[in-house]
Amino acid sequence: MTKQVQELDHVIIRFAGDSGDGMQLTGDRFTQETAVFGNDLSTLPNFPAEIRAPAGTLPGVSSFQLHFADHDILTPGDAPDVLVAMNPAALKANLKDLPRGADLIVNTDEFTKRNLSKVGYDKNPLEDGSLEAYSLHPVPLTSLTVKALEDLDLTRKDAERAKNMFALGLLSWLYGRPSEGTLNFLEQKFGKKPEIYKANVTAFQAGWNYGETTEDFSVRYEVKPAPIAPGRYRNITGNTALSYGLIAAGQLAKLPLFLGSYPITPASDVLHELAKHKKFGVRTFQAEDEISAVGSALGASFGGSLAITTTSGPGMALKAETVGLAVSVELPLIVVDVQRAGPSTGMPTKTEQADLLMAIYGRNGESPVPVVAAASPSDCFYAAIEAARIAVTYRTPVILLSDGYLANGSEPWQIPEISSLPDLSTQFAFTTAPNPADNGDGFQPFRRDPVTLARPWAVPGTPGLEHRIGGIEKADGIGSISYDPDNHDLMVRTRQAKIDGIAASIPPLQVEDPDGDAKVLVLGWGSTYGSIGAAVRRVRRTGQSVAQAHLRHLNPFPSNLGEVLHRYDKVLVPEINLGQLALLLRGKFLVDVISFNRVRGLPFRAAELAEAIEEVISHE
Amino acid sequence: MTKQVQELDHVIIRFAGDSGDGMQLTGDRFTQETAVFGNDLSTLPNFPAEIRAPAGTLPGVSSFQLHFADHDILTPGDAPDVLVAMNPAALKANLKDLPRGADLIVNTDEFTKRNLSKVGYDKNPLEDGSLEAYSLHPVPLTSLTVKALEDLDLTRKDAERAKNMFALGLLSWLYGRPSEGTLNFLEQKFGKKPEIYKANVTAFQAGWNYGETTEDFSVRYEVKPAPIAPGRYRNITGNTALSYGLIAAGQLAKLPLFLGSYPITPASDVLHELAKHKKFGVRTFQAEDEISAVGSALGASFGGSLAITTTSGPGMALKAETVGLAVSVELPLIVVDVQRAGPSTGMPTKTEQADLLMAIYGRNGESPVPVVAAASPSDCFYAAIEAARIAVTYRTPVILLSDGYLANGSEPWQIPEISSLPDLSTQFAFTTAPNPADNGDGFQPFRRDPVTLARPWAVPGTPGLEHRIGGIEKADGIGSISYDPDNHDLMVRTRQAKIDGIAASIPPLQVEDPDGDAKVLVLGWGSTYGSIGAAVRRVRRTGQSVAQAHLRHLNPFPSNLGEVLHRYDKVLVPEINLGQLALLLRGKFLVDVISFNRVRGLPFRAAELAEAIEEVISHE
Amino acid sequence: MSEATEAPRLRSLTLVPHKAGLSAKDFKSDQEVRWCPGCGDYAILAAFQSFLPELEVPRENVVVISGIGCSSRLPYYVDSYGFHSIHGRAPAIATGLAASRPDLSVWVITGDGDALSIGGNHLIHSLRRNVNIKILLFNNRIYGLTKGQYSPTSEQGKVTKSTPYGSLDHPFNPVSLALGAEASFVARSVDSDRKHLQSVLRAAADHPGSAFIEIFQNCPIFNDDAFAPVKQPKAPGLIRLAHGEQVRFGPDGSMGLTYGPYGALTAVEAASVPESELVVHDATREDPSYAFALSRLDSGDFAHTPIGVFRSADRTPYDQAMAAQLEAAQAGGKGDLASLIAGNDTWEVS
Amino acid sequence: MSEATEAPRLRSLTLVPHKAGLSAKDFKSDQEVRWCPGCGDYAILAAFQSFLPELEVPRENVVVISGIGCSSRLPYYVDSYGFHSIHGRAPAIATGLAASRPDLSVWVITGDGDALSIGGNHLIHSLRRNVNIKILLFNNRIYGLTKGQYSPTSEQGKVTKSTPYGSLDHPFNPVSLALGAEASFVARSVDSDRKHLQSVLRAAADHPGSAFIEIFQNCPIFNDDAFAPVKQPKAPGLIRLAHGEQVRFGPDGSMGLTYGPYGALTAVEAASVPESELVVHDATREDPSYAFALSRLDSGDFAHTPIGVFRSADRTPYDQAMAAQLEAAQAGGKGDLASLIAGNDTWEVS
Ligand SMILES: Cc1ncc(C[n+]2csc(CCOP(=O)(O)OP(=O)(O)O)c2C)c(N)n1
Ligand SMILES: Cc1ncc(C[n+]2csc(CCOP(=O)(O)OP(=O)(O)O)c2C)c(N)n1
Ligand code: SF4
Ligand code: SF4
Ligand SMILES: [Mg+2]
Ligand SMILES: [Mg+2]
Repeated sequence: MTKQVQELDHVIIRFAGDSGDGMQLTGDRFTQETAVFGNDLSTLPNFPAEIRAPAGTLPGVSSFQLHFADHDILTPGDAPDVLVAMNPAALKANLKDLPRGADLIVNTDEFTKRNLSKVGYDKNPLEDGSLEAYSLHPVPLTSLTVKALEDLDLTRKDAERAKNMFALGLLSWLYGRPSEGTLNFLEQKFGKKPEIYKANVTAFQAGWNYGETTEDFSVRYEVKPAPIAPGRYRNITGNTALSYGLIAAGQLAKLPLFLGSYPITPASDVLHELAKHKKFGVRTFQAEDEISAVGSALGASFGGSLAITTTSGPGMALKAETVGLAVSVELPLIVVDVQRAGPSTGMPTKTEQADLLMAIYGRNGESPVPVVAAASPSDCFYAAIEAARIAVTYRTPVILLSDGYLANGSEPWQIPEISSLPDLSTQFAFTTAPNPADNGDGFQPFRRDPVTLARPWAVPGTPGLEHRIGGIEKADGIGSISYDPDNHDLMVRTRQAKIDGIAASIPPLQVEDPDGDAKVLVLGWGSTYGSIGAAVRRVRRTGQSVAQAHLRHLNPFPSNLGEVLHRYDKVLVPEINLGQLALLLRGKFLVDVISFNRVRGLPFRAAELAEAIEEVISHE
Repeated sequence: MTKQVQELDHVIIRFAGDSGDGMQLTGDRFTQETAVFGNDLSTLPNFPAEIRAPAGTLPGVSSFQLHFADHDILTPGDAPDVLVAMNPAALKANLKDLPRGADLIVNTDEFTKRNLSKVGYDKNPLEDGSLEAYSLHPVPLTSLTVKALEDLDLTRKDAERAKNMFALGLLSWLYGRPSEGTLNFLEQKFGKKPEIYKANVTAFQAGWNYGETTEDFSVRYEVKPAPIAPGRYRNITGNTALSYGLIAAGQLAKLPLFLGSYPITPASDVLHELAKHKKFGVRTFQAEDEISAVGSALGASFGGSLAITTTSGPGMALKAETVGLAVSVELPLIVVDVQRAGPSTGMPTKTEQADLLMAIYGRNGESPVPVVAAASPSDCFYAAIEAARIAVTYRTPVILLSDGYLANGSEPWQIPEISSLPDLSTQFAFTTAPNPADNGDGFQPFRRDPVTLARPWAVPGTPGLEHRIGGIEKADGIGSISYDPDNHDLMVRTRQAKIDGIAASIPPLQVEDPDGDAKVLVLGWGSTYGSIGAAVRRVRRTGQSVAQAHLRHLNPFPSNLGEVLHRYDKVLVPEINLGQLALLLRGKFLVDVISFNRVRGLPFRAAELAEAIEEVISHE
Repeated sequence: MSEATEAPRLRSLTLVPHKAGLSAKDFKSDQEVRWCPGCGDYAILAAFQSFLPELEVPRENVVVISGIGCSSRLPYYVDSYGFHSIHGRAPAIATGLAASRPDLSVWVITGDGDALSIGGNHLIHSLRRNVNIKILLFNNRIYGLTKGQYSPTSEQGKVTKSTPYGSLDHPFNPVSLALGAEASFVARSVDSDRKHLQSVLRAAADHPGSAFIEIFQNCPIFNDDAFAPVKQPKAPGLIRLAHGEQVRFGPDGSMGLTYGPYGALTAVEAASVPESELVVHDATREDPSYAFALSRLDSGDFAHTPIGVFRSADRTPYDQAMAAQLEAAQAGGKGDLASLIAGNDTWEVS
Repeated sequence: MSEATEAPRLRSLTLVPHKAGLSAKDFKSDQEVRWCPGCGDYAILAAFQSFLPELEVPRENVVVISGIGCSSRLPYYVDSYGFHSIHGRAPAIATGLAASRPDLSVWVITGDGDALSIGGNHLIHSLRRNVNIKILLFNNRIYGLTKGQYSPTSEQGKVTKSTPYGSLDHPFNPVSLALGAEASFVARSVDSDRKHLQSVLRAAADHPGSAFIEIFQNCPIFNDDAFAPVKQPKAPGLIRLAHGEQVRFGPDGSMGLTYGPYGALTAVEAASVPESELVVHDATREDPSYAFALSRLDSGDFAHTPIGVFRSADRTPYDQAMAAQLEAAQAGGKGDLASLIAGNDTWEVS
């Protein structure tokens, strides 16, 4: 029978199941198909901190949300239109986010007494009518899969494992996704295990056919490709983009890359990714702790590498003393903080923006450090290159802020031409400047470039530039130990002036205000770019004007920021913290900015944000 | 012959010599005598970071400045009236601070060709007339001392060592200081070495007699006792006062004291002092590093001790992660940061106020910690007790800020009655509140006191209160692990509310404005109290009005601070940093405060500060 | 006195209150245990919980402190006082608690990354100080919680997420490291052998001062069968150490140990050498050289892997020494606050 | 090849440029040396500076990295590249430098507090990794720079500023600790014996990988004569180890070493035992048990204190292994940035 096709402009799907059910993989594949199909999309993986909580329990639930549309979108979406629940726990954990009327596909096989009681269902929700509000599609996913694979010689366990491919097949049919990508993927992944490979392919097709044939699914949905700028695209997560950005920076600066790191969620994948690329001469060192990680990086920087250390909040705190040393000896260093929910261990797999003030002020003494933040998964690539530019140009540690949402979230990325990337190797004269090798009065490690105030980066192995550096205060110019009171005051101010001076190399803050008459500005930083943009659009759709601007540089600020802030009657600053950027804006510009804060370990919901914006506008 | 006596209202003396010359001891003794005599006084020791730089070199110079007067004074003074220079290096290093006309007493024996050239004098300044501007008293201190001791059987080295006592005797005579104290002191110190004891006493008397007899000193000075509030007094340094304050807090809270510390200048003396007082049941643990120091303290706090960790800037940075854990588990902990000049190693023996923002923001996540600062050496005693009050009442880590100037500086202190100190033991219900042992629903480690929001402090060994704590986010009340988004938001806000709520227990900020019509307020914090007070006085002496207020609590601020700030046309905020308190005031109260910053590793000069104040007033 | 009717108290608990008659379930908390199916941590937890009653210590006087890692979640599952602290710092936190509370039985739960990587410094210092804490190191030779990076005990060349080309680091031998750090008690056991594990826990609890126990723990997810060679029914290389007994192992105990040149212990056919030359295990020797030599038998390939108590030599525990100093100082009476702050150089102003 | 006309290159420097003909004063910086009169650091500095030319390495390829402490000021006085870092972190910083720059000769200068207290973890990890750095630990058994607190090598019961009632901590034996941490080269020398010290430095420079050298250093100000017993002209307890030679010491070498029970080394009248039973020193043994036993001879009272090279066993240095991985990976050509960022799952939009 042919099915009716309904066109939609966007869909939000959430796959939810047990950690063992392979929901992340299912989501990734559906994402790839969707990207290839040409929709714009945004994803939000969500998994427990435990490696594997007991099967079938609420803490064990893992989910993957995908938002795709025929227009460009900015967030993984607030509430799913479709929920795929592989077991009762997945249903219970996610139902509260499901709007009435939404499609609900459940794996009935898992709704056993035992599993139900595990999560405190005394009655079976599939039967007690409690799900009436939704369009329920009960599917015996497990048994259908096992049945489809009965001809293959597989253990029942292996057969059951393929049920996520059945689900993927079904959903792929439901939304008319292409399937070549997935078939190729399965070939690459299981090529060496033909039975498993066959099992997955068969399950996928069985799912597809199930949709095709069963009565239950009377409509099929179509979401047209989005009008996206022409070019070559790929889907990319923030951690991958960040890793590639660092490798690119090394190439662009013509410097060997060195990463000193200690594993920590959600930053570990950057270490994993960089460790793969020895072909690019990347040295990765898994240190014994974060202090050694940043220390080794500083040592490598002293030796002339583009040195990096990557971590998350708790590790960031541990690096503070060594970053302070880097400030004092003025060597390039990239310190990546993939923020997670705190304080302390907090919620390792959840996102947050609460390390901003630590990044700026979390060291003893006057210890200024530039801070750069990424705005979206693919933007992590460019943010990393910008961090490297500042580090090598100004001979300073730079803190690059990402977060758990960017790290694991993904989006389509138009792959840039290498030629379009900045040539960092011309950004600085390596080793000797501003000391012409021939200048009479010998080499002075703290003589500064008049423009950037950068000191020479004189690496061991360079004859004639032998010198000693250290964390004790140094005499201006010659750099030998000095306890002279006025010299200290001068050096403290010079180090600050050098960082403040970076503003001269930063593009002015762009404000997006299509109507041109907005009285309210929404100013954000970091990973909230997408949700703020989506919220701003909603507000504009209601005919109201609102301006949006987003900060890449948190220290120093772009030089026109003060002027921008004063241009608007009201400035709303949404942050996933208690108002850290707001404090800086108020303190530096004496502007009474309004904070919007939700510290829930999740990205903002566009809806709640739009409400907040309208609230502010209405009080105009 | 009888000498003419001239009366003075105040005198500033600086003893300067080689690290080996015992200038600190000489200064201490003169200070004691002066205190006993009844003058008000303030001191500023100043010694090199090196243990002992080579004898006779500039880096090796150690000095001790003492300001005493017949009225109450607040600073060690800007420029000395008298400089005692034990060698050419001491002369060269200190001459620039000496106002024309000042008395200059030099030990001529040390002005040999060799010593002169060591510090780059090609001519002998005692002879080339370069010192004409001063009233020069050349005294062959060494040879006179050796001569005075020739009857004792001593090595020449030992004899020479006594020359500082000769100098002390001379100065004691010159300013009519009592000498019993010193004689007793020498007896205690050298009682067991009779020859050395005799040597020192004899040298002291020889110095005294030298003044009495020689023509060179025609006048003798008299500085009348200051009208000081009646009571029992002692002289005390900041580190000693801080140590006593901690011991007192333990007694007042009826809790055993535990100190986990790792030595670091200028904080080590607190460890040294507390280690002496096992009679008070004080446990001191010299840890392997700062992380272990604060960790052990947190462990002791978990066990019911009043736990402390002491350090300075670099060590403070290392403690950040563990302090964050203390914030998360909400246990009492006192973290003492005796600030020194940074960044990084900086200038370990020099003072600074640049750790304020690190104290408030230097941890990952939203991690609020109360911050308290001491204003003068003796005030360290009360600041420590206040820190303890907040810690035990609110079950939170508290950061107590002192600095190098307070740590080693000293002043007379009216010894308080124990009965006048707060009873901390009533400040909190130990272990079970707010959980009545008998309440039905079991013990909830994160159920809060409705007023303070403090959670119960349930120590191991208490039956029925067994519970688990950790750095992962906790469910409100029951305290088990929770990744619930709304719970996290609630807990983040509750922890913040608890700290903000401390303001309710803080006295309102007092403003001192004798004329009552001041338009300019000078607001400070920490060790600048003295210099600001002195500067304010100078300004008032010129007939101008200016108000002064000083913050003991940096987080949270006293509840009336905003109101106070808005009461004045202009607010000047002097800080020995680049404007850290200023940023907080601007950010929280949107007041355009004016910063005055000198980051020289030294206290402000009252003169420069007075100038700055007048500058601000003049622009009124 | 051998005629003692009731068993003497475990020696590290002399200052801890006594309470008999507790059972394993008294130490089970209401928290649901969250490890992967088949994780060795389950077995260790069970062994630990059913051993705790043997301490004859009231529940409230037992404290379990951990760092961060899969293993470090254990305190949540034991119904006593527990502290799930931060990565690597458990020994430091436990030191402060144990030094200030000699009336507690303090246990540290840690992993190979937690204890030997980030926490290495605290570990070696707590061992040399002989603080009265019992350290259980769950060694799965991998970082579990962070999903499978190599650890300081992973074999060289190990391919993991962070070392796709194989790791370069030469691993620590935890027993050798502890012995080099002056540990007074060092032992090793295996997650799957509850009887043996509990015998080691008992010995640790009986030892005054710090005890270090390495426990081979299987991580089926990221490093499955890492210890397979010593887990086979009759693992030929597994050497069970028993104090005072001849070291015998291999096919029905046919193998023994003798001293080769330069004090290297060598495995031999017991029958092939005179009885007198076979090593009789002595864990109490003051000189750790013998225990160290034993630890070197384990060359990483599990050809010869001793388990049991390598060393158990008495030394005054840190907390007792600290308490003694306080008592001595207070013998002449406690301090008087008023006279302390007054000092002996005061003056009156009237 | 013994007929080699010119001396072969020191083995840890194979990848470092060669330059002969330098002199001690080439390595003297213009900075004025600032230690207390009589400080042992002067002698060590002099020995080090006059040894450096032997490396036959251009000045610019020598790097000296230190932590914080009196000893750690040494880099300022050596005219090469120097880094006076922060307390305890020198081994970590040096690891990053050495791992990324095999063409440098990297020396770490540290103290007993810097290396064994706050820096303990970095020390043991750099040793197990066998990073190509040479670590000189100036052991004065005290914290000098902070004016005299006890250190991890101070004898138990030591009265210092921070322990007026005597310290409670059992000290580390640095040599034992290093051996327990898998160190491939471990030696000990004395500040006052330049010839011996330089021979040890030479051996360290010849060893591929990390070298750990404990140097007894006198602090006349805060711990004077801490090593007096081994500094007397003919110190009876001083045992000079020389590879391949019988261990002899005491009054005109009358004493030797034999193996007692349980592999414990024992001092004996050489004449009283058969020649064959006297220990001949072998630093190259793969099993560190013998070196460890040697380290335990030093019970703290200096009754028997071996100096010289305890252990020197070859193992691939970390930097070389890392470089090899890169070379192997790049054998098939360097990476192409464009194809890297594109990956293999792209699509065109037109
Ligand atoms: C300061 C800090 N750094 C890193 C981490 C991330 N982290 C948590 S556990 C762990 C290692 C776990 O390995 P192990 O100690 O062997 O325990 P296991 O999970 O294997 O039981 C790491 C690196 C952290 N939580 N905190
Ligand atoms: C993070 C930090 N903690 C503490 C200090 C203070 N400090 C400097 S050197 C030192 C110990 C010095 O002892 P050692 O390493 O033995 O060197 P020595 O002075 O004896 O040569 C300490 C505690 C510091 N500079 N930084
Ligand atoms: S990851 Fe390994 S160690 Fe962690 S819980 Fe799972 S099986 Fe156990
Ligand atoms: S304090 Fe001791 S170690 Fe430091 S310089 Fe002086 S003598 Fe040398
Ligand atoms: Mg592990
Ligand atoms: Mg030392």
